[in-house]
Amino acid sequence: MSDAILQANERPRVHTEEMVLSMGPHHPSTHGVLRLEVVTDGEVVVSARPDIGYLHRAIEKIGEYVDYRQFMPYTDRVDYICSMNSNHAYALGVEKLAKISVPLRAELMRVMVAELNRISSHMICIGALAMDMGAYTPFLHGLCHRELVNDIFEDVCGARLTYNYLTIGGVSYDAPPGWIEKCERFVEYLWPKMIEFNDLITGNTIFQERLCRVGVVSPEHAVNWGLVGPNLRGSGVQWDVRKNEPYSIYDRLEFDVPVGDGGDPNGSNPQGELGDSYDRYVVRVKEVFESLKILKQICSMLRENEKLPADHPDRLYQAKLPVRLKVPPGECYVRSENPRGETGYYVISDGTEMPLRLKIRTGSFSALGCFEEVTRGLLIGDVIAVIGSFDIVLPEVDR
Amino acid sequence: MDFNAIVEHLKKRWPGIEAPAVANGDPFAIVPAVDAFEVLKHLKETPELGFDSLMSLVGADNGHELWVIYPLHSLKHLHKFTVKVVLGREKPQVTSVVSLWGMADFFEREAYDLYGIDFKGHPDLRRIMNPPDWEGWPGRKDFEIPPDYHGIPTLRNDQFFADAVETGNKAVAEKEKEAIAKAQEIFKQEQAAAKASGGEGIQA
Amino acid sequence: MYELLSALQGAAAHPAWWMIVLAAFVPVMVIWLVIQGVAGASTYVERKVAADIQRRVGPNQCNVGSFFGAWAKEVIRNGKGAMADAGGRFMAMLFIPLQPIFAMVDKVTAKFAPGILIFLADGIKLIMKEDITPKAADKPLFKVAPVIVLASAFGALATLPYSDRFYIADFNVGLLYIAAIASLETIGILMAGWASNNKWALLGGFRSAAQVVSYELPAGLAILTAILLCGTMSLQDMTVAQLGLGAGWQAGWIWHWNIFSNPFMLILAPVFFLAALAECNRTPFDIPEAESELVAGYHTEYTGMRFAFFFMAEYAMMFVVSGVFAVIFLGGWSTGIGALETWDKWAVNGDPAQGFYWYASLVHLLVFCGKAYLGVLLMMWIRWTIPRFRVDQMMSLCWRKLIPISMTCFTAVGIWVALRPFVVRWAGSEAQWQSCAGYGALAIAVAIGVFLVWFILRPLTPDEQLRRKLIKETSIKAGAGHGFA
Amino acid sequence: MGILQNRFDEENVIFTNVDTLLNLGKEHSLWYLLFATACCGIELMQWGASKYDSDRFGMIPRSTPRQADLMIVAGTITLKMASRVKRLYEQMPEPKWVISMGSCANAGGPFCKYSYSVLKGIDKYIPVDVYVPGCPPRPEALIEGVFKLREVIHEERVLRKQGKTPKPRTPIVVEDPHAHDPFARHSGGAKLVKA
Repeated sequence: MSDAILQANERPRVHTEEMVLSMGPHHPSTHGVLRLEVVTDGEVVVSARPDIGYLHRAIEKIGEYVDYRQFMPYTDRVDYICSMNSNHAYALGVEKLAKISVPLRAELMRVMVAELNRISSHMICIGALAMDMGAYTPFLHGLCHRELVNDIFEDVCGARLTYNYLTIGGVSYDAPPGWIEKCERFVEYLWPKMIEFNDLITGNTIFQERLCRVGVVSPEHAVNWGLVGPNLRGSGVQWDVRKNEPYSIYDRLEFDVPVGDGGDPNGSNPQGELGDSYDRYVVRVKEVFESLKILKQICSMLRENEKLPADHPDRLYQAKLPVRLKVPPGECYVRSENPRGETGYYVISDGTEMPLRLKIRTGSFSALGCFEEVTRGLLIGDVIAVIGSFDIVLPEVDR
Repeated sequence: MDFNAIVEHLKKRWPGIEAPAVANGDPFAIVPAVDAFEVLKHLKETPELGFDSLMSLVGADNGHELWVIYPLHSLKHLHKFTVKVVLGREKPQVTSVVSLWGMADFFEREAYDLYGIDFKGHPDLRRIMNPPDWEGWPGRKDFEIPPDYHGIPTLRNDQFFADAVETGNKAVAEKEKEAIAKAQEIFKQEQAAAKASGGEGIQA
Repeated sequence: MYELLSALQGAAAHPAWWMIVLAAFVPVMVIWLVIQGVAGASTYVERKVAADIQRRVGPNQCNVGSFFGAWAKEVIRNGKGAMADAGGRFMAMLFIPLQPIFAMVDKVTAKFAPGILIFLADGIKLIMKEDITPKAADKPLFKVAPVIVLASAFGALATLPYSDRFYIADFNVGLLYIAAIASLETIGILMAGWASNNKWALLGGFRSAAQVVSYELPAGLAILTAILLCGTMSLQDMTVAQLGLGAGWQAGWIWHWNIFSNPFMLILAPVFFLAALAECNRTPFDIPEAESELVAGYHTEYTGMRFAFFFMAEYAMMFVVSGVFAVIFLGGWSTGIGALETWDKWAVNGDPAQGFYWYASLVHLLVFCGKAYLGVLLMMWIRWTIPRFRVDQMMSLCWRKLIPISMTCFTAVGIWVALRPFVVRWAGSEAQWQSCAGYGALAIAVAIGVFLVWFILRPLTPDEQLRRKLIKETSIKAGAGHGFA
Repeated sequence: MGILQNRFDEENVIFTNVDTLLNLGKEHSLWYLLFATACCGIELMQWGASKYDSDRFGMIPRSTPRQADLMIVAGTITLKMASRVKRLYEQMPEPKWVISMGSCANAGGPFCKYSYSVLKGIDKYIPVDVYVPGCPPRPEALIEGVFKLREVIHEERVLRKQGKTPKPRTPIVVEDPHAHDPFARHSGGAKLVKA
């Protein structure tokens, strides 16, 4: 036998080659303009490296050119799916630096709209996750519920998506008559609808098979990689800014912090592993119920608040502020719990009307940081599942 | 541990650390760039400090010098601490903390992209937001927008906008006036109707 | 079809030449029309089904009135224009009386099928689209792939037993032929995936090849079982066999259908249906074109009419596999009402000399198309309801679950068939055995019916009652996202 | 339409009427590219979803540009993204149309003045047929935009030759009925109670 044949026999019979797939920036399930450089060996993903910046709009830089109040509309665009929460985080930051105290009614309205927006954001997330899994209908059902939230917001501020409703020191408008009843009816409406949604999707075997044990993040890694919000709680870490570092009036409200319970035989995810995609999904679904609980409480609190005399300080919806708002020099980091985890504003003021530097820390950005590690060795279909379960929103990543 | 105790603790080993008095906002400690990595490592790995979570990583420019700010938080002890590193504008360099907190990976790339801060030891220090062939550090105060990027004008055509605003303004103002008058009329009618029916306010 | 034509020609010794041409030409045109009809109607039906599931309205703009009516209006306007010539004026005059007719038709169609002309609009548009062949594509393969895919569906449609006398061809190896030609589709898809020179398309093609090769096995085993049971490969004969003609008063009744003939066929029916779904690349097995993963899978690079070919082939294939399902499990064109089937031998085929009852054939045609389209509707329902499998899950479902099940059923049915002569001997005669089996099947059917009735009418727990009440109260009518508040 | 496209220069009873029929087909089956970059994308989704239901007009989303007729540029286009958008546009087969949705795609929107990385108007890069203003536009405005586009399609010449001087593409701007009316956005009379 000649050497050449010997060598040929020693070589592996099947010669495989790695293929580079450019997933995005236009791809149906990268939730916007995320681009992934996916190196695959057949269907198996060797590495999936996120390439971001296709929606880098320099919002942080714009913050240095406009004054504190003018920046509020831009926070809407930082995370358009939950603009109210985004507004809230920024308002908290400026109020902390400028030492502004917010009247009670404004706080109630803020928490109300924030929780409503959390629901509508989770509707998109869980619907889009189902759509990525191939079920198109739940997504539309989610959007259908979302329309109702939009109606409620339209009543209170006139906009459907980018609200600019919260202002520094309060909110722009008071609740119109009949608005609270509308919110209560929404809570009554959504609760059974969510149960129906659970019956259809959460309990679906194919859906569970697709998500369980996929994209597992252990609790230590989750903290180390800076995962926040539902992604962190999906890994079993009980950390919610609303509960652990209460801001606004969250310390007066009763709600639970759902965490992932993968592998627990009595839990919602008995076949899974702690921190898998299904855990993150279930945490979001449970959070919708918690938000509904909060909404109920806020509605009753608002009703009580309305019984106060009209000139009572607790009934104001805006603090009295000077027209030219100057913030004393200093810097602070303030975070609030957004649907996609904590959104932190690092505000540096130099005493003028404009901030010296605004740094926005968002949940999706850090989630993408660990994306490559999490998706290594998965299949192409799983990469989609992991993107969906991290609930990535691109303007938040690129800002 | 509160902020002052942590500063005292650190000063024993690194006397160069300063903690300027702040009247407003969060207190922070200024750490020399050469010691930054060791200090942060100490902060993370000492059990009684235990800063296991890096909340954010901020690059900033105040016009004279560049800053890198590390707001830290401990999930174990529930205390916070902010480390600030001051760098010069020429060849700003600080050691990367990716080995301590995995999250710092993207945040350091972002600080590099916007401010040109070189994070020594970072595994993959490339531009992240801007295209790879972008020139300049857009986050810095002295950055000037280039007139075009690959033939695409980056600046707006001011004359066009001025015209649009000027011609648009009259129409907009008139329409707004009309709309407000109309809306107020409807409002009055409905108020009257509501009063007539005896209800207070208008039902949604 | 040939038999039909020769029956028309009468008792000529040799078929005339025009008869041969006609016999080649007419079936082709008929299948083409069937494909057009099935694909066109299915796009509309699918959109309406999806809309209903998703609480939408679905297409309702493209009515007869708004489409042809608008056209008539334009034609009349053109005819009255200054530039119009004699022809234009003539056309306008022709269309003026047509306008109220269109309006009338519109009123009727808009009631029960709004937006029905959407498939016509889609067709017109797709024909007009630019035909792009990517520069890097393998041009001959790229161009021939959609044709192959459509041809396989075309070929398969030819052998379906639409009715006892209206059918196009009846081979003695019909089922084998369908199984063979339906898997030709994979070659077309693989070709399309490879020739597009697009990575998404390539992945889609590979996935399709793996999928169809795997799911051929349970489907093939199910078909084999039916062949074993009926003793024939011809689709017509298989349908006739399911009439149970030897069974006295029980002949032609529903329990002679294969699915009720023994418990194993009842297990096998869903297995075959799943495999059929996979062969048509429908959800939950739409992995080759997985829209959220592979952009559009193997047809990512196809435009206009070439894409429409894939589209038509998909719907035609759905109809084919549902038709095969109807033949091997649900008695083909049989109505399932024995009295009807045996009455004056009007429906029982076999001997051309028996005469030709067009009304019987028409009923059978409707019954067969109904059964097959029921399968298509079920596929659509599944498509818009449940998520998609992952590649490995799809494979493990096939190799670990479906194939063992179908193997077991095949063996069991084999034993069943082998034991039948002994049972018949024990029972006394074939007729007696048939009636025994009939009573058994009747008992099973009644049991299933009773169970279903219990399942629907069973007392609910308080929790379930509350949940149903809440869901009922808050349910939104289709298309009215604003029903609340 | 291949070899028959724009071949005939006479105004004939056949050509005019066939053109009308073809145009009717085109305008009732506008498949749009599932392409959204930013905020407007959410409104685009709502427009395609249950309440507004773009499928009523025969519009369904396609994720590959090869099968799309209409590109709705929904959201901010950055300089990094611009070349991709152009490529997507080039991948679409003729005949194709573009709707520029939202202020960002029209002119840069709120990022027009200070942002260094935003393309100030997508019409600097690809031809636009209809502009829909708003930040983001309401779905009703997008529906109006689609109807304006239909009017454009209705007048197109398919078999007949284009005129000697082809009609220049004039920008069509949809007027948001609520754009100037601060109260009209509020449903019902409730919001007329000024805060």
